[in-house]
Amino acid sequence: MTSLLDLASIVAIAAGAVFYLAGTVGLLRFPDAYTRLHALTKADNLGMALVVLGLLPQAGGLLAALKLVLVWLLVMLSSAAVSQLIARSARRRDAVQ
Amino acid sequence: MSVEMVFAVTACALVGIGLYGLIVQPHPLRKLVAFNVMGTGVFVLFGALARRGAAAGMPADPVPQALLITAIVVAFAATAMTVALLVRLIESTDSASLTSEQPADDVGTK
Amino acid sequence: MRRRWCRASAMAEFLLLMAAFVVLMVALGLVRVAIGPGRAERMMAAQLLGSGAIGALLLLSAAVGEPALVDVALTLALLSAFASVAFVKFAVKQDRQAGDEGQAQ
Amino acid sequence: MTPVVSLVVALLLLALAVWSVVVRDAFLAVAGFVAYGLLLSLVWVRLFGLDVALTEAAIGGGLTGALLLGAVARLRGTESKAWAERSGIVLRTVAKALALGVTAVLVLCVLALPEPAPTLAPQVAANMDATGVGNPITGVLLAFRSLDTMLEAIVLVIALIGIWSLSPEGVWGGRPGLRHHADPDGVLAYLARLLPPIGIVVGLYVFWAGADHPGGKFQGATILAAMWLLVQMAGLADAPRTDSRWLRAGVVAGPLLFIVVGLLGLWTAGAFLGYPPQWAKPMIIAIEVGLLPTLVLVLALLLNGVPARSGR
Repeated sequence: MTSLLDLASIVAIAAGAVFYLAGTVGLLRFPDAYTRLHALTKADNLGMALVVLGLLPQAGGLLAALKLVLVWLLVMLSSAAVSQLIARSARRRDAVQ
Repeated sequence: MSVEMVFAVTACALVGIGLYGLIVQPHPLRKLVAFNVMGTGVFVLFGALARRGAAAGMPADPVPQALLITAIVVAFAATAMTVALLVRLIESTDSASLTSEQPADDVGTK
Repeated sequence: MRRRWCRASAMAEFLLLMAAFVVLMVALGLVRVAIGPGRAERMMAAQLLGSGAIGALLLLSAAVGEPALVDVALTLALLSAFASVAFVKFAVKQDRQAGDEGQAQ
Repeated sequence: MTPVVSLVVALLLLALAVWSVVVRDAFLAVAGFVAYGLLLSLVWVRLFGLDVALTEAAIGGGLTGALLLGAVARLRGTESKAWAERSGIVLRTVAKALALGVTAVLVLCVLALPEPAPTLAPQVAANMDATGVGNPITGVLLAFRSLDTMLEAIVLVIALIGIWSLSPEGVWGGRPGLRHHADPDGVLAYLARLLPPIGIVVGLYVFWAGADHPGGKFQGATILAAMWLLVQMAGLADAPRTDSRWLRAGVVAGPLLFIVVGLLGLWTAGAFLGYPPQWAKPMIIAIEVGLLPTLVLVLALLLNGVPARSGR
């Protein structure tokens, strides 16, 4: 049972790491601010979500697990809001030019 | 090499980097950033020494660690004070120059 | 906590490796800040850094069996949101300032 | 495996330090420094300073970043002039040599450190029971070295008075900085409405956890101050008038309480800031609770800066 949970953790965390990788590659290779933002939010949301998912079985108890989920929700909330702000400021700059 | 020695040597280099920036960067804000890099170098060195003092079941000597917390907060206060001085300098002279040859006739007229 | 230390040292190694990987990815992402070209890229970097550091802290927390690290991640989640907002606010302000320099009147 | 993580972090730290010192654009330098601050909290984790990591994450990554970014935003035009005054090749070479020399001497000192390392941990461990708190850092901050903590709180207040004294003619006691404007139905206002309630709970939790686990008043106060500043940045609330009575009372209340408790110690335990054994924990908690609102106010006001509007 434990080893099965550990395996699930490893798969989820490795998948999360792939999304971090994808976010970085996208940030480096994509042509403009909007597509780069798209890549970045994958690292933020999915990468972090999978890492948190993988860590849930490793957490000591229900309270620790809830705290992990809270961290993820906070990151989701702020990253969603800040991405919008960034996109808006990029669009304003493009409109001026 | 142990972890604390890696960071102790890193800290020494940080002090050097900060010192270099403090000397060569002319803009006061850049000097402030460089000074902060230097300060954090000292902090990290202190933290590495605290880690060396692990004893009595504690992973590190708590006395230097407590002083580090104090130091970080005081460094923030000093940085805030410096930024305020700098902003006023720019508002009243329209320049951030620290050289004494600059004509400073309009200081304090605002 | 002690139980986990002896049980899963292979797991701990894996988690540490992943933490190092995430930090490395963030470091590579920072290259984008260096080349720019716009302010948008720089603001994105602030966000990438925040989420990278939080992810690394969560992984480290499980790796060394130190639940208090989650509190550090929680603090960072709140403060990096704050710093990102400051980034965006001030970058926009700096852009706008090219035209008008009327300050603090 | 473990040294690899540390090595990655150390190299990245050095790279960011060099970047924020030598890069030409001030905004980029400050951005690098914010990244550097975030990374430092990982360094503290590797050095087993969780309390320090919390403080660094809150202050180094958050507040200092916002402070310096705010400063950069006001510097337009002075940057290029200053760059023209840049030191010549000779001075730069001398500075490089000096920096290398200082680093080398420090490294030699580090390598020559005594074995075993001197430590106060056994003394702290032996006397922790007397304080009634479980977190040794809190014990040091509020019992063994409480004079430092008291003077620190006073230094914060003095720095605030220093900043206020820079206010231009006629606006002493006014509101600091510009009023922030934002779309009241926009994303920023939404974030500033949603995040602070969570942030306040987390801030109080970190503060309260400090008695027995990593955390404490500085870290909690920073989170609370950041939430207040977020509300200000979203334009939902204005920065406070610096001549308001309650504000000034709040700023001095914490240090004043600390001094009163210290004088009480003179009477009950025979030394300034001494605690009678059975009263140690209640007195420590009283100081912590009294200091928290002051720290929130002072940290936020330090970031707000010089009064600039008469506020009427």
